[in-house]
Amino acid sequence: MEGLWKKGLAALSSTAVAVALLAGCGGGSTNNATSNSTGTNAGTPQKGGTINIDINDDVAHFDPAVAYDQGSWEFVWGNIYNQLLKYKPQTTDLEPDLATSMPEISSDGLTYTFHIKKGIKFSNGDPVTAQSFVDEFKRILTPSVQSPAVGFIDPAIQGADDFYKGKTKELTGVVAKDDYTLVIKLTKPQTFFTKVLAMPFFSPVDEKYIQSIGGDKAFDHKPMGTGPFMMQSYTPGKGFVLVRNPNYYDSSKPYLDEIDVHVNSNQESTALSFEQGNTALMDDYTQQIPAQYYLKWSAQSQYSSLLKKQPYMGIEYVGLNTQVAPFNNKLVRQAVEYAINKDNAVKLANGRGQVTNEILPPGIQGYVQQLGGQDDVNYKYDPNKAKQLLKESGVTNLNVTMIVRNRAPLTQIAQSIQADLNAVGFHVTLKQVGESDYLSQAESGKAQFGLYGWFADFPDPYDFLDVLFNSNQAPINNWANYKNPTVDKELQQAATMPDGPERYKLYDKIQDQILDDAAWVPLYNPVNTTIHQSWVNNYYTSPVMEDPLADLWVSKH
Amino acid sequence: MSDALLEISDLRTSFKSESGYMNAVAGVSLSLRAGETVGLVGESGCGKSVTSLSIMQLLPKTAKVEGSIRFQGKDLLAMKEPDVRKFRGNEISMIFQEPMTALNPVLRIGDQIAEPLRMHKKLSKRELHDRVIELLKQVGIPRPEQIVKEYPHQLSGGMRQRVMIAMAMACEPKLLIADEPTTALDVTVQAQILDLLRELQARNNMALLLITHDLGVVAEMCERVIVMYAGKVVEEGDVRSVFRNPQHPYTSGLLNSIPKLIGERERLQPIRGNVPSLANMPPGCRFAPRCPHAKDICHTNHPSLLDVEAGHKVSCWMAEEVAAR
Amino acid sequence: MSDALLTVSNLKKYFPIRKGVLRRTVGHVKAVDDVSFTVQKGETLGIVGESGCGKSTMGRSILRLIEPTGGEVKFENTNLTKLSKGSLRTLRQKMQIVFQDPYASLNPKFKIGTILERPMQIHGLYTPAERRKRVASLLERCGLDPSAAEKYPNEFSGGQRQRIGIARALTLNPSLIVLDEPVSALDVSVQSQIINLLEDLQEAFSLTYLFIAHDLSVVRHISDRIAVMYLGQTMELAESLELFEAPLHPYTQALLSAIPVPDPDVKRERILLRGDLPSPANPPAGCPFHTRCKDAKDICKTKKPVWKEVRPGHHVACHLYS
Amino acid sequence: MNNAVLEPSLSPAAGTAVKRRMSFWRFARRYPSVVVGGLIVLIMVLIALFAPVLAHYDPTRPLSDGLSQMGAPLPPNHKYWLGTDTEGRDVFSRVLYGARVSLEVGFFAGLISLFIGALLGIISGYFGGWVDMVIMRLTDMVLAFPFLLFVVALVAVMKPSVTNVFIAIGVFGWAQMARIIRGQVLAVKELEYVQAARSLGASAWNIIFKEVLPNVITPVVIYLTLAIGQNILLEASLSFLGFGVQPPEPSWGNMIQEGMAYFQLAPWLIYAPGLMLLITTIGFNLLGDGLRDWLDPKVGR
Amino acid sequence: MASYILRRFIGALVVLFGISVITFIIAYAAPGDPARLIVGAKAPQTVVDAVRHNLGLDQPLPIQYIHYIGRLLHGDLGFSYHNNLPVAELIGQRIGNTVQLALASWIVEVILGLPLGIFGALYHRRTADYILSFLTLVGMSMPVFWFGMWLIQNVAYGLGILPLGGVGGISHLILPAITLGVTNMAFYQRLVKSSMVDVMSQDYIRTARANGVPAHRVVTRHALKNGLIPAVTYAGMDIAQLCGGVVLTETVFNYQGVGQLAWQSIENLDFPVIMATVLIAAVFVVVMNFIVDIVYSLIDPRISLS
Repeated sequence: MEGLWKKGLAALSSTAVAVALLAGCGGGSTNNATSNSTGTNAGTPQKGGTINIDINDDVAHFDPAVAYDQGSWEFVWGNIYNQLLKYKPQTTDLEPDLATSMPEISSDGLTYTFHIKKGIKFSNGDPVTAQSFVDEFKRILTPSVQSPAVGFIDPAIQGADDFYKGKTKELTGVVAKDDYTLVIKLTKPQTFFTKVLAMPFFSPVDEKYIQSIGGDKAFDHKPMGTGPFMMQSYTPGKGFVLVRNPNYYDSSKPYLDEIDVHVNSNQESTALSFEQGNTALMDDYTQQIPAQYYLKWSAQSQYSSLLKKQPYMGIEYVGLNTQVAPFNNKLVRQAVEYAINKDNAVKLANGRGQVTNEILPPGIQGYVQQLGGQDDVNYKYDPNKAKQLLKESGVTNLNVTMIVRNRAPLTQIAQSIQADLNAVGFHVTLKQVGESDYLSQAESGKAQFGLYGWFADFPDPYDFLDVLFNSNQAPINNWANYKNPTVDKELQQAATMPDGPERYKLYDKIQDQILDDAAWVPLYNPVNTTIHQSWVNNYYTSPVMEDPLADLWVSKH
Repeated sequence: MSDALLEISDLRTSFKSESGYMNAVAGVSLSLRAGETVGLVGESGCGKSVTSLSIMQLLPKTAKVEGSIRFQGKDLLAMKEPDVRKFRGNEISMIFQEPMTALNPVLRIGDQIAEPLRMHKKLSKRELHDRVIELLKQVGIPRPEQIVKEYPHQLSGGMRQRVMIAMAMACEPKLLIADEPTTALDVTVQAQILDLLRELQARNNMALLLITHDLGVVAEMCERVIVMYAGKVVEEGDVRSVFRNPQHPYTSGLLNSIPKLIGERERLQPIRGNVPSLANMPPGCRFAPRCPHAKDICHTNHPSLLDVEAGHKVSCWMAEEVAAR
Repeated sequence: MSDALLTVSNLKKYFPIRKGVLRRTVGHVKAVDDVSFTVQKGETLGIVGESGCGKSTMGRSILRLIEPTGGEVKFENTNLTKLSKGSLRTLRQKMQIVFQDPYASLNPKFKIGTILERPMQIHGLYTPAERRKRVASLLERCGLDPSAAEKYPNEFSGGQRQRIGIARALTLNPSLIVLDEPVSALDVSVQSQIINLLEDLQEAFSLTYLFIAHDLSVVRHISDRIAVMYLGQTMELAESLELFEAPLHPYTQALLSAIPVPDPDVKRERILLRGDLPSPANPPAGCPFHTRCKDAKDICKTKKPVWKEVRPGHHVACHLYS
Repeated sequence: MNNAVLEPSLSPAAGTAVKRRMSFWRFARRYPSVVVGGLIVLIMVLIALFAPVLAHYDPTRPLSDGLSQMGAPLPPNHKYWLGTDTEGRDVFSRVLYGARVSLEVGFFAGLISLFIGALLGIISGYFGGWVDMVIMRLTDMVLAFPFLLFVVALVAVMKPSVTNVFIAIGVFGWAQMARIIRGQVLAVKELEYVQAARSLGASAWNIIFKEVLPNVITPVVIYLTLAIGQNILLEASLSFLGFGVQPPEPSWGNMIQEGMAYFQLAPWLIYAPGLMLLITTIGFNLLGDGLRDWLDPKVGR
Repeated sequence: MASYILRRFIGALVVLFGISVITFIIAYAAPGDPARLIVGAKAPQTVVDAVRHNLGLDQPLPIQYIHYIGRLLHGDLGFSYHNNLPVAELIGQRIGNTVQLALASWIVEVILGLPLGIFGALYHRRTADYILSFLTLVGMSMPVFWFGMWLIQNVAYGLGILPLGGVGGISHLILPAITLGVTNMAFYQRLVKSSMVDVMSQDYIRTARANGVPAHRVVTRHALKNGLIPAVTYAGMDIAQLCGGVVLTETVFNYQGVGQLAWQSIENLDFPVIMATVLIAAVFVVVMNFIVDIVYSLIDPRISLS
């Protein structure tokens, strides 16, 4: 697996800080994230209306080939663009979108054939054909585009590597058989490949349009796709306006005429604006509910009923660099496992998280162990045990530096961990870093340990266990620098196995091994806390990163 | 003395300080007739400048002025500020020691000279301009049309003092107080300025109160002289009478300590000691600690100002004794 | 009166006038322009002139407190202008200066004792005990109580401070003292005390004085000979009494006539000078005084008069006498 | 319109001589700023020195009962006098320890800028010429920099820490000091006692140390006092922006920053450190102002 | 006069040159490899090297500096590592906001500071002056960010009358402008006051009074112009102060200006943006100082001739 796997995913976790009073939710379900069908109010959906929403930071990319962070996916995925397949609302089950049906997969699992709906148009009226998809694959594999998605299809798709290296101008593995038939050939079977294709990278694009506006760089700020919304105007740093796409294939959607998106790095003022009835909704994808408003609204009935929570497929964890002293000593790592009080971390997130002891988050198949809350599982908060393990390890230099992004509640949690570790004998220095520094530090492979986060690209254990623990991912995604040949082999095996209980069992085994090696201290699964105006209907969040704004309708206005 | 233009009686000016009020002027009485030139001499700290500023009421608010200052019969001290203002620059004008700092550096010469006229006379712009030019000509400034547009820093010290004089003369005052008008100037320039003052005074029949430490200037300019020491008048009289026949040991001491310009050089006869500080005034005669003739009474009681001959007064116990005899 | 202690020849001090973007030197203020004279051992040479005539600059150039632009200063046969800084520092013991402002000339942070001991310390003279003794005796000699050594300058009046300044000048046993307006800032009654003190000290320590002042009566009183300066140049130099009785130069005549005499009966004919002192940055050509001179002739405007001895010991630079 | 009218020696040896012995109360009435400002500074210094004695709790350690059930800070109560912070730590103890950082940075940064500023200012002022020109141009440059922005950038490059904060502040804070000292030196240099020392044969450095330095100390002390106040504010600003003192060490600036997220629910989080910061700065400013009135009677900046 | 201006101008250029050098050196000393930041961590070394070469980062420092200056002179401020936009565009979007804020706070400063300064001078050493002095002392001791938050809490949130932050109309400008203006206003009041007190004690004021000029006219006609000369100088010097304050104020109020951009780019170690903002602020200061010099020479007749 070569390529630009996942650089953005880490960034996802940065702003998406999770949250929720998890009193009863999330814990019970194994797959199919819970059905907090929150805003699905009664009544007939009406067309029309405009809503205002705030986003914390400017959208980095509108080019689907480049967009790879939460803020960008919020709008690229399913809103300005859409793809062959999509997730059924509030589930992790795929259904056809631009394709007429789920793909025909050859028996060897190598050839995927898609039939594309007829009459699909880009928002400028240009027709969509199979070639529109081929063009996007080619763009991703064009080095100058600098697409982070290369790793998902190179070398997974035939000929991708040659194309990327410029050896050929034809991409043999992705072929438009006719205007409405797209054939993709893989080099080896990949169980989760349909989930890969559901990511917004693989949206159809209008190459003619891209050339007409001046190429790939310009396209990044002037998006044009097949989604329910289209960009009307964009002012970098301030915001943009999305309006109904008149050429959207599903004429019943979207309901809204217009979405006005404002960049506002001040969560407090968005919250106030919400109270004043202006901002339509707040959630972790757009503008996170600030802690004090969360606490306040929880206590006020007119707001508490509008507050919803849903765990996402993500995790905050302490990654221990297994190749660097003192964490190259397993005993020391295990000591850390025992030393950290995870309940404190969740408390510092105002309870907007769920303590976890495993790597996979709820909502992903394979989240089977139900480790949380059970006494027999790996580690439990036990400072004395930690001290004892440290003593056993014989390691004396316990001066360590921990990396943490400088935003709430992560810095608070880091300080709590710092205090916990200092209490058992470590001497922890915190290194608060900005986003880009965070990435470069963690990816350097030299950082001792840090408070990191990871969020799913697609709902499959592969996206966690292989990406984060395969030795060939070290140190870029495998920040723990975890290297275990047995695990590597098993990961290889699980990636190509047919979907089914056997596969998840294998992942289970892998996870056990990793936790026994104590490469990570899983802390908690964040919870997406949302609030929306009472006049906003059919508002729900998805366990994957998309935000189905097209389903919203407003009863006011 | 009913024809007095200015009559000051028992003027006491004091300044607030750490240790209460300090008397800078302690009971000064003097008078000026119209057209008369009177010299007020004394060393630094004797209160001569404070006296002049008391007349104009230009002292800071920390100063307390008591007694009476009658100008043409009206008591200036009893007046309110707006009424006093009608006299300043109009009936009574003043020029100061430092022509370098007494002019506003950012205003044009012409505007500055016109200021008292604007305050006290209702003149049209044209008239104002003409009057300013005329004044400048009067004080002997060449190229007046050009000078009015210039700024003080473009002029020499002597020229600036002429401008100051022009300003003071603007409203043709009845009394001009000149506070050390030539101290900052060179002798040759001083001679010019003194000449100018004399000429203007004669022309306008203006009284001149000339404050100086330079006995030479007094001798040349004045009819009468008042000698002050440590806030009090010690001797007063006709210039010739005082210079020829000084009655107060301080006056004669001053005259003796000046090197002569003519004749053989003799050893100087200085007054011993130093001027007392305001905070530390001797109780009796304030000159007693430095006086070669001091007696016991001098150290305890202050002598009053007595006539020794017509118009020649002195404040000294020796003179009192002579008078008593 | 045969041996010269100090010989000044063609001394010049020009201050550059810089103008323009590059601060080029576009001209010079000729503060001291070609001045020559000698001072005999034990005498007092008075230097008079109006403000801006360059007399103070000259005093300081002689001591090389300001580096002269040209000319030569010979002190006891040593050429000061050629001396290295180090040797100059040693020689400074013999030449001292007393300043005008008694308030600014004493470091307010030091006790009088320290101020007076400092010169001896700098030159490493005497033991500490000797220094203290010497300070006490100097104070006494200058009319102050030896207890003054323990006080700070601000506890003294102007006259007393000037005495301290003089005492400091004496600490190193100098032979020459430049007195730069030493009594100008003092009250008349105190001024005479200081003059008397200076006279006494001169006699006691056989000092040579260069007495710079603008007050003509004081200069007349104290000086053996007097030099009159105008715009950086010497106009006239003569025995003190002769200069006052028979001034030759029109400028000297005007200057002397301008002095007010404290005697109401003396009425003198005053020579009023026209106009102002020309700027030293742009002095008139020829005789610098010609613009204001009542006797100016055509030659005065173009040719600079020569400095010559018209009578024994009486020098003048004026075309009237050539 | 005050002393200018009085003749120079109305009270002989005016100014300095007058302030001989004065009773404390009279002094306090005449220079209340010195006394009040000095008192505030003294109290802050004492707080900083005795923080370990005065604080009830470890300022860096979260308390087991320091947060509410929902993870919210606790309001002031009999146990935690100023409440607890977002981390569940005792705000009172943190505020006390914060005084240490503030004073440390204020003082050391002040000293560094004083040292550099004094050195360059004296050289520039005393020797003049091209040296002066170069130094003054350099000063212009430093003054033209957006100070805070630059210090932030510098700390970001050097890695945030207390030491780096005062180095950065000190290294770029000297310019004003250099200007002031240069001005003083220029003024003092022309005074006759300096000329007198030259005429006595004293060397340049001897003159600088013996004659010039003692006489520029007063304005320097005054400026230093004011500069310490400004440095404290600057440190707080840096910590507020996240480039100063790093958690869990408390600094008033980072405390305010941490409390910002709770400004409605837990106003004590920003009021406690904010008021301490304000009072301390007021203290130094008062003291500096008062010292100026007292030691340098000439009104001026 | 022309030579005076030219000389100041050359002086300003020298200062700017020095600033660009210092900024450049600091950026060079910055941690992290810009090329790496641009292409991402996983890119092969060959790609990184190619980018390095394209950016000229493989050249010796002085050459790099010359190129940097060359680009600057063409108005090219570089490309943001973080936002993937030309720095000039990023700053262009925001500079208007910052200028508005700076101007608004400057108006607060002058409109309040100037009259209060004159007032303080007229009531020098009286109760009103003492009270005012104390208030301005508090003002200049006020931590900008704290005061901003106090306003947000008590005015914007508490009274609910003004926006909490962000950019918009005048209403968005009021609180940040007050925040930023108050400290400077306090300094300004003190400066104007001490300058006026100084002027009021000058001999020429006594001259005016001796001419019978009434008090108000003494102030307006004889004192003000003199007193304003340092005030003008300060108002210009103030810009430097303002630049620092802008960073804090914009951060607290989420005001989308250059200050906030600067802070964010420092957090992201986005050095092209940092360098550009520092440089622009410095240019601003230098230009303001230059303007002040000229204004100064216009209002003070003593300068214009020399």
